[in-house]
Amino acid sequence: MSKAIPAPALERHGLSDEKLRWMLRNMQMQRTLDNRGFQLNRQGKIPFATGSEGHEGIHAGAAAAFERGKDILVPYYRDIGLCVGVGMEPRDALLSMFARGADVSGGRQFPNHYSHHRLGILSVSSIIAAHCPHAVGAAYAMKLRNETGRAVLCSFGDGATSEGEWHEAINFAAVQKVPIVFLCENNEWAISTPRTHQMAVEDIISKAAGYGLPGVKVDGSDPIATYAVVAEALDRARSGGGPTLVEATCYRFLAHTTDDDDRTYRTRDEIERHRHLDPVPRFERLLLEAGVVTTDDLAAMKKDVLAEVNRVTDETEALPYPHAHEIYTKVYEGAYEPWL
Amino acid sequence: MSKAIPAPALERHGLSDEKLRWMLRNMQMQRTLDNRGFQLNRQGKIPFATGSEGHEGIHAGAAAAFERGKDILVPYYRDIGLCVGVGMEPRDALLSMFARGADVSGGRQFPNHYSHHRLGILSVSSIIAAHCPHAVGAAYAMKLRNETGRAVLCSFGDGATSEGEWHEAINFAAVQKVPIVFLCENNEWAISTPRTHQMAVEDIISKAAGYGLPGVKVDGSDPIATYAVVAEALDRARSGGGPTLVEATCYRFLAHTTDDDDRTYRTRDEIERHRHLDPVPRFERLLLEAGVVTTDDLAAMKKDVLAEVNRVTDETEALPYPHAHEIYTKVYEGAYEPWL
Amino acid sequence: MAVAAPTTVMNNVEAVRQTLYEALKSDERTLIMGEDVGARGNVFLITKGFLDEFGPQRIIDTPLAEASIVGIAVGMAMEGLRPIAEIQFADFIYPAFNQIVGEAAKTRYRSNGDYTCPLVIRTPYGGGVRGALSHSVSIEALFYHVPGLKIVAPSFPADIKGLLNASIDDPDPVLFLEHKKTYRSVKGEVPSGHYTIPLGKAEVKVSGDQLTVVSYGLYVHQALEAAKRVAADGMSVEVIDLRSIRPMDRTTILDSVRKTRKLLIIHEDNKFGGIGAEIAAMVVEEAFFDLDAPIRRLCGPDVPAMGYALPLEEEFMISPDRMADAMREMVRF
Amino acid sequence: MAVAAPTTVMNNVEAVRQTLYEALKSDERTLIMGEDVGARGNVFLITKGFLDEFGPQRIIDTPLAEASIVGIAVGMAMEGLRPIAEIQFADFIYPAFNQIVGEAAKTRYRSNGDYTCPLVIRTPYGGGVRGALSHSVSIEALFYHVPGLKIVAPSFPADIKGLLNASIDDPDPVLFLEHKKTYRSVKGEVPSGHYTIPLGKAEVKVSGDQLTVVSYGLYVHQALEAAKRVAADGMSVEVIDLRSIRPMDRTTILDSVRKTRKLLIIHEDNKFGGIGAEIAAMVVEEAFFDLDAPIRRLCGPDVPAMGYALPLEEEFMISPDRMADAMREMVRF
Ligand SMILES: Cc1ncc(C[n+]2csc(CCOP(=O)(O)OP(=O)(O)O)c2C)c(N)n1
Ligand SMILES: Cc1ncc(C[n+]2csc(CCOP(=O)(O)OP(=O)(O)O)c2C)c(N)n1
Ligand SMILES: [Mg+2]
Ligand SMILES: [Mg+2]
Repeated sequence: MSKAIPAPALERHGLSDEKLRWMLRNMQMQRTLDNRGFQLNRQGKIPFATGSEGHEGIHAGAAAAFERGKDILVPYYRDIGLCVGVGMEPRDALLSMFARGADVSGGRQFPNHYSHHRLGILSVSSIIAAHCPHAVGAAYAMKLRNETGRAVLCSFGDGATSEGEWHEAINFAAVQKVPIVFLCENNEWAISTPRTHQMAVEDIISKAAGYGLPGVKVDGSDPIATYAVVAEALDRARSGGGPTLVEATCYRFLAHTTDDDDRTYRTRDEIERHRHLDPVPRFERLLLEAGVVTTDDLAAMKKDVLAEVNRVTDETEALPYPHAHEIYTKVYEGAYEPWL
Repeated sequence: MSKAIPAPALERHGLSDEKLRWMLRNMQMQRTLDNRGFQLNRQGKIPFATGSEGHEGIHAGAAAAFERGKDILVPYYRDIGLCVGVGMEPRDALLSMFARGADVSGGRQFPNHYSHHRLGILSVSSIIAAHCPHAVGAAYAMKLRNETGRAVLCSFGDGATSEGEWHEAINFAAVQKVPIVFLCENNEWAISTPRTHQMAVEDIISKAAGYGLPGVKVDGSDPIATYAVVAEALDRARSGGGPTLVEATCYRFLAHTTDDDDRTYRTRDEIERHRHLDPVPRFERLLLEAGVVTTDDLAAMKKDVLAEVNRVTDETEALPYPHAHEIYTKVYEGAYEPWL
Repeated sequence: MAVAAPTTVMNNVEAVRQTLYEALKSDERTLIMGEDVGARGNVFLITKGFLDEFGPQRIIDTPLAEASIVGIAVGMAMEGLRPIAEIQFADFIYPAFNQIVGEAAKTRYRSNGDYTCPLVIRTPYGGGVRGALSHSVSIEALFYHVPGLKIVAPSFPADIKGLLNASIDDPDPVLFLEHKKTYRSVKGEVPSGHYTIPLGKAEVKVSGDQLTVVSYGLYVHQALEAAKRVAADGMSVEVIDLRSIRPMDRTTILDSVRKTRKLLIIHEDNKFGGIGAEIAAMVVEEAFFDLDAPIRRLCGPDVPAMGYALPLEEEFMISPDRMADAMREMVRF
Repeated sequence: MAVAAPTTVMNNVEAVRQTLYEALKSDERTLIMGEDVGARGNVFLITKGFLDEFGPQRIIDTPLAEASIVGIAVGMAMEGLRPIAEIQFADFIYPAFNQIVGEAAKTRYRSNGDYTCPLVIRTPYGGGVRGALSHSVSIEALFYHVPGLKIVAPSFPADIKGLLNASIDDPDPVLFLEHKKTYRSVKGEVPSGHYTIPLGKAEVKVSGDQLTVVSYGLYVHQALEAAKRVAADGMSVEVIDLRSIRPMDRTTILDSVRKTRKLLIIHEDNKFGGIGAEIAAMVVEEAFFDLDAPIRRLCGPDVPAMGYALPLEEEFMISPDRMADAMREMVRF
C-alpha cells in the first residue's frame, strides 16, 4: 500500500476555515439524510426515497456561494444538500420523507421536492426541466425591480438539458441578460440513460455558445472549485453581467431512487471505478491534510450530524399525517367551496 | 453611374447550364406565384397569402440539391419555391390559395401548407417547429430500413430555433446520426421580432456545436453557394455521415403575410438597404454575364412563367370549393360514422 | 351588472386594450409578454403604442417559444410580479400545456399555499374568420377539466373589461379567452374607471320562460339574434351568457332551468367532451325532475378543425338560423 | 369476447409485455421508443430483455424529451413505420401535448388523407400507489375531446392484449392508457396467439337489471367487488367496463340504461369535465325518458392531484365500500 501523496496547498478561494468546516458538515449532513431515506425505505417506513450520493461537493460548493436572504434557489429533487445548505432544516427533509402534515407541501409532494418561500427556495414539481423557465421568470423579476445584488441559482441534471423547456428558458435568459446561474449537475446518468444516449457531445457547456452565454465546467467532486465557479457566476449575475451555464461533473453512486434497480443497466464495477470521485472522503482528507479539521473534529462532526438526524427522524416520525380533508384546501385562494 | 464590374468566373459547383437555367426559372416562378398571391388577396379573391420574396435563392439552391424520388422534404410555409422545385406543380400552389376541393389538403389548410406524399413532401401544420421532429422521424425510418442514398431536408425560419421542439428534434438527430439536413432560412425577422430579440447570438450555426453536428453558414441570396452547401450536407447524410445544420441568410422583403403591416416595426429604408440581397436580379445578372442565358432567353423565360401562372390561376379559380360535407371525412380511416 | 358610471362605446379589441393599458398604468407589477406584442403592438393591434409608453422591460417581445412564455410568467408570478402572458393564437397554446396544466395550476396546491401563481394568459380563439385549420380552434375544453385553473370567455366589451380586471387581480392563474371574430364585430357600452366582474358569474342576457339557452363567446350574440327571431313567433327563450367556464355558475343555470324546464346548450367547440357535456351532466344531476325534455347540445361537429375553404368553415359554424330552428323544436317539444 | 384458444394466467404488466413482444416479432416496422426502455427494460420492466433481442435501433432509449418522443414517432409513422412510443408516466405527457393534439390527431385530416399517423402512445396512469402529486394523474379527459385521436383504457389482461394489438394495427393514433395500480395486482386468463378486440367496444362484465354502472381502469375491479357486495343484499347491478374512451360505445351504454333505467358513472379522474360528463350528457340526450333517477357521477374530487401522504391519497381514491353505498342508494332511489 502506497504512502499518502502530500496534499497540494489548499486553494481556498477566500473560504475561511469556518466556512470550509461548514461545507464539510453540509456534505456529511446530505450523506446522512440520504442514507436515512434509503434506510427508512428498506425498513418499510416510507414508500420512496431519492439519494444524491456523489452530488455533495456540488451542493456544498454552490450553497457556500449562495447569499441567504438575497438569492433565490430553484432546485431539483437531487438537491437535498443544496437546500439544507441555503437554510432548509434537516427536519424539513424528514418531514417530506414521512409526508407529515407539517411538511412544507403538506405531505402532497414526493420527498425531495422542496419549497420554502421564506428561504427563497422556489416550489418545484417532478416534471424535469419545468422549473427552468420559472427560475428565469424569478430572475426577470429581480431585473425589472432593479434589485442588483441578487441572483437566481437554478439546478438540474444532465438529462434535463434535452427538454425543450430547458432550451427555451436558457435562450430567454440570454436574450434578456437576467441574473441567473444555470447549474447542471452532470452525473453521467438520467435513470438508466447514459450521457451518450442523451446528447452527442462530451461537454454540456458546449451548448452555452449557441445561446450566447458563458459556459464553465468544473469538477463537482471538488466543493471548493465548485464554490469558486458558482460564486463567480453568481457575482456576475448579481452585478448585471447576465447568465452563466455551469457544468459541475459528478457521479451518481446510488440507484436513481429506491424504486430503481441500477444493476439492470450498469455494473458494480463501473460504480467502483468512480469511487475516487466520492466527494465526501475526498474533502474530509483534504481538510484533514490542510489542518482545517482534526480527526477528533471530524469524529465529533459526524456524531453531531448523526445525532441531529436521529433526533429529527424521531421527532418527525411522531408527527401526524395531514388530515384527509386537507386534500380540498389550497386549490384556489380562499375556500374550496365556490370552485366546484 | 459606374460601369458594370466584370463578373468573376462562375463558380458553378458542377451545375450544368441547363440546371442553372432551371434554377433561375424556379426563382422566377416563386416570385411570380408570390406576387400572384398578394395580388389575388388585394383583389379580394383570397383572404390570405404568404410571400417569400428574398428566399428564392435558398429555395432554388436547395431544390437543385434535392434528389427527387429519393429524398424527403419537410418544408415550412415560406417554401413555395422549394416545393415547386422538388416537383410540386404551380397549379397546386394556386389550388391552395383558392382553397379548392382539388387542393391536396382538400381546402382545409391555409395557403402554403403543402403536402404531397407522392413527391415526398411531408404534410406540415402552421405550428412553428412542430414539423422538425417529424422530419427526424422520417430520417430515422430511412436509417432503420438501411436506405442509404436517401436523406431528409427540413427547413424552418430563424424564429423556429427558439421552440423547444426544434431543440429536441436536433438533439435526437445528432444522437442517432440520422440522415437529415436542417436548413434554417434566416431572414432576420419572425413577424416583427428581429433576430436580436430571438437569440443572443449572431449566427444560428453557433448552436450546432452544442448538439454535436456540423454547422455551415451560407449566403442564401446566392443559389449556387446554397446549392453547394446543401448538396454537400445532403450527400453526407445520404452516406451515413449524419445531420448538418445549414444556415442560409436572406431578407424577407414583404410583410410577414397579407395580414401583416410591417410598417409598424421596420422602416422602408431598412428594406431598401437590403435590396442588394434580392436574389432574383442578382442571379439573372450573374447568368447573363456568364453567358448562361441571353437577354432574349430571360425575356422568354419570364413570359413563359407568367403565362403558366396565368393559365393555372384561371384554371384553378374556375374549380369548385370542396363540398361542405367533406368536413366530416378523413377524421379516421374509413367512415366517419362510428366515431361519434 | 348595474354600473352607473359614464360609458363609452367600443369594440372588444378596444375593451381588451383599454383594460390592459389601465392595468399597466396602475400597477407596476404588471407586464405583458408574448410574440410581437412590442413594436407590432400584437397581431390584432391590441398593445399598439404600449412599447413606447411602458418600455421593453414591461412590454416583452419574447422569442418564439410558448412553453417559456407561460413558464417564465409562472416564475415571475411566483416572485411577486403580475404577468399577463399572450399566446398569439389559441392554436399555439399546446406547447405551453405543461406549464399551464402541470405547473401554473398546481403551484398553490403543491406548495400548500407557500407559493401562488397570479398569472393571466390571454389568447384569441375561435373561428368564422377564415383562419383555417390552425387559426380557428376552440381550446376551452382542453383546459376546463383542470382544478387550479380558472377560465373566462366573455362576449361583450363591458364584460371583457370587468372580467379582465378581475383576472388580473386574481391570485390564481386565469386563462382569458377572446373570441377573435368578436374583436371588431362586437361593440357595446363600457363603463369608465376601474371595475371588476367576479369570475364564475354567468349573466342572463334575455329573460324567458319556455327554454334556457346557455352559451358563451361568439355564439351568445348569435343565440340572442336567434332568440329574437323565435320571439317573433311568440316563443320565450332565456339566454344565459356563461362568461366564466371555470368556476362555472351552477346557480344561474339551475335557477333558469328550474323555471323553463328545458335546456339547450350551444357552443362552437366540438361536442364530444365539450363544455356542454359538463353543463348537461351537472343539470341532470341537480335538476333531473325539473326537466321536461332531453337536454340538447348544439355544438361544433366532432372533426379536428374547420377548413379554410368557405363551405368547410360554414359547415362547422352554427348560424342563427340553425339556432332558431333548435330553439323552436325545443320549445314545441 | 368468446375466445376458444388456450389461455395463460398473467398480470397486466405481462400482458402488455407479451403483446409488445409479439408485435416486434411479427412486424419489423414496429419499434419501441421512450425513456429507459432499453437496458433498464422500462421502469416497470415491461420491455426487459427487448434491447438484447431487437437491438438499439428498434428499442430506442430516447433523450429525456417527451415532445420529441411523440413528434419523432409521428414522423416515423408518416413514413411507414409503426412506432410504439412510451411516456414513462402519464404525468409527463403534457410537454408532448402539441405533438399529440396538434399534430398526430390532425395528420390525416389536414392532408386530406394523403398522410396517416399509425402511432401508439402507451403510458401508465392513475393513483393508489403512493405516487404523489406527479406520478398519479389520470389524463384521459385532457385528450378525449380531441377528434382524430383514439383512447383506450383496458382493465383486464386479456383486454390489454386484444386492444393493444388492435391499437398497433390501427391506422390512426391511439393513446393507450395502463392503470399502474393494476399492473401487478390484476391477473387473468389471456388467450394465446394473435387476436384483436375492436376499439370502441365496451363490455358488460356483470349483468344486472336495477342499475347500470359504467367505469374503466382500476375502478372496474372495485366496482365489480362492490356489485358483488350489494348482490348479497339482493340488488342486481350491471357493470360495464368502458375499455375504449374514444370512440365511446354508446350502444352498449344505452342498451343497458334502457334496461336498468338508472346510471352510475364511476371514475378516478376529477369529476368536472371528466369522462362521466360526456357519458351523462349523451345518455340524457338519447335516453332521457328511459331514466328513473338522476344520473350520478362518483368521481375523483376536483383538486389538482392526490397527495403523497396516505390519508390524502385515500381521500382521493374511491373504495369499494363507497361504491357499494352509492349503488345501494341508487337502487333504492
Ligand atoms: C418530464 C419528465 N420526464 C420524465 C421524468 C422521469 N424521470 C425522473 S428523473 C429522470 C432522469 C433525470 O436525469 P437527470 O436530469 O440527469 O437528473 P439526475 O436524476 O441524474 O440527477 C427521469 C427520466 C420526469 N420526472 N419528468
Ligand atoms: C407555435 C407557433 N407560435 C406562433 C406562431 C405564429 N407565427 C407564425 S409565423 C411566425 C414567425 C416565424 O418566424 P420564422 O421562424 O423566422 O420564419 P419566417 O416567417 O421569418 O420565415 C409566428 C410567430 C405559429 N404559427 N406557431
Ligand atoms: Mg443525471
Ligand atoms: Mg424569419
